[in-house]
Amino acid sequence: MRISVQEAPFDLGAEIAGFGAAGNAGAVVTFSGIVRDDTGRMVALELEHYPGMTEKALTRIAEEAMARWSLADCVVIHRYGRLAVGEPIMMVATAARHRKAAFEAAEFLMDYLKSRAPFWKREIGVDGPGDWVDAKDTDEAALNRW
Amino acid sequence: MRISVQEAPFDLGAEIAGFGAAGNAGAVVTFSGIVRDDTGRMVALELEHYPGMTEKALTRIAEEAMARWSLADCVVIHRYGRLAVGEPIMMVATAARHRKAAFEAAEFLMDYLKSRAPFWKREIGVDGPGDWVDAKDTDEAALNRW
Amino acid sequence: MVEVVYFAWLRERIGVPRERVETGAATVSDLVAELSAREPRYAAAFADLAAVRVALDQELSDFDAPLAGVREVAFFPPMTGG
Amino acid sequence: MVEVVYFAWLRERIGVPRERVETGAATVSDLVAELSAREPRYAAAFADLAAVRVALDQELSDFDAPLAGVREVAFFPPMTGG
Repeated sequence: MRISVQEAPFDLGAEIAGFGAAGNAGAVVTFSGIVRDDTGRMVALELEHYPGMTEKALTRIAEEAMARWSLADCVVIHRYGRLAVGEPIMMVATAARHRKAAFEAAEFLMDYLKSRAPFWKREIGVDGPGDWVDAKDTDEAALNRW
Repeated sequence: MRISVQEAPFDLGAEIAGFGAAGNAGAVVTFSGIVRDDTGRMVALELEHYPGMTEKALTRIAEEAMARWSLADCVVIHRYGRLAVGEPIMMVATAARHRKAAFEAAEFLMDYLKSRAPFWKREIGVDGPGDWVDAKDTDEAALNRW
Repeated sequence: MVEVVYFAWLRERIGVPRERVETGAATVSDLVAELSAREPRYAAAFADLAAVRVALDQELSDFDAPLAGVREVAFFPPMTGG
Repeated sequence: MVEVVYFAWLRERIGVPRERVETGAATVSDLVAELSAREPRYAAAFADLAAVRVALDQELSDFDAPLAGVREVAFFPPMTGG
């Protein structure tokens, strides 16, 4: 299991090279989130987080996924700072014996990350800092299925 | 959209570098399947396929996923030949605006690949070629949800 | 004349990966019956048709399908991709 | 004495990322009331508590929670990770 909260980019391919091999995993799922511009006027996102609490929250969520789906391995990497449109923000990876567990665990990690990890995003537009991104009701609702 | 049926290994990280950027995707999901040894006596899988039909079947499945989940992009790579325990067999990747579509499309691709792409696997054990892997009823049943 | 191809354990039981077959069979079932009557290795391969799938010109099909105009018939076990 | 930290628009409205607060507040709600009474910038930041979350010593908590023994109180908007 590996948790990282970092400003630097990550290399998804390198993160999952040989991933889960020790646990005889047959299935690896990854999710990566990318800065998207829906308005055509955004140049970046500024991500703020709560050092200390972030690592604790991510560790707890990852440990729950490891136990609940008997994962062979699990990675959660989340960036902060200024991230340009098109840049990867974060990734999760799960390794399990079968595909169903790997998919479910990755979706669980994402749903919890969205609403329970202390990150906040602000849009940086062509004219400078803009609005803080509001939490979505649908993200909170997504937790109910677990 | 990219479909490949190949004997050579693939590089998952390279396959999804910049993936979906043109379509303003915010979510990328990948699945990779790895040769697993559940018996402790298997050294490899031998994968046979139906050249021509395989490419057609994968293309059709990928096109359906692209349309149904409005994907920004989609990759399906499946290997054949002799693959040692621990080696990646295949990968799919999906890029969509939101995570739900990217996850669903990847699961759809996997469910169809399992039962509708003309591949057959034989276990190669420490003592030589063993049994052909039977199709699972659960894989056929998994198609019903789509 | 039709090209018949076999995969996995069907190929092994029949002993060849592909062959050209002179046939007037109207349907896939008729072709299977013709081949099974020809030699024991075919009868053995086609003994349990619930475990056999068929594709006509590389499209999944079924045993009732007509063979008129078909160039390639493939027989194989249920697929196990992924 | 308790360390109070603010994030995102709460930090901006209050104007500091963290501060040490001398308080005898029994609960988070009491602390919010104390701060809001102190200066308009606090009252503005805490005007809509439905949009504010609280963590005590880096664990998510709620406004009824007691402050006894707590070293760090954090106020922030609903989280938007991922």
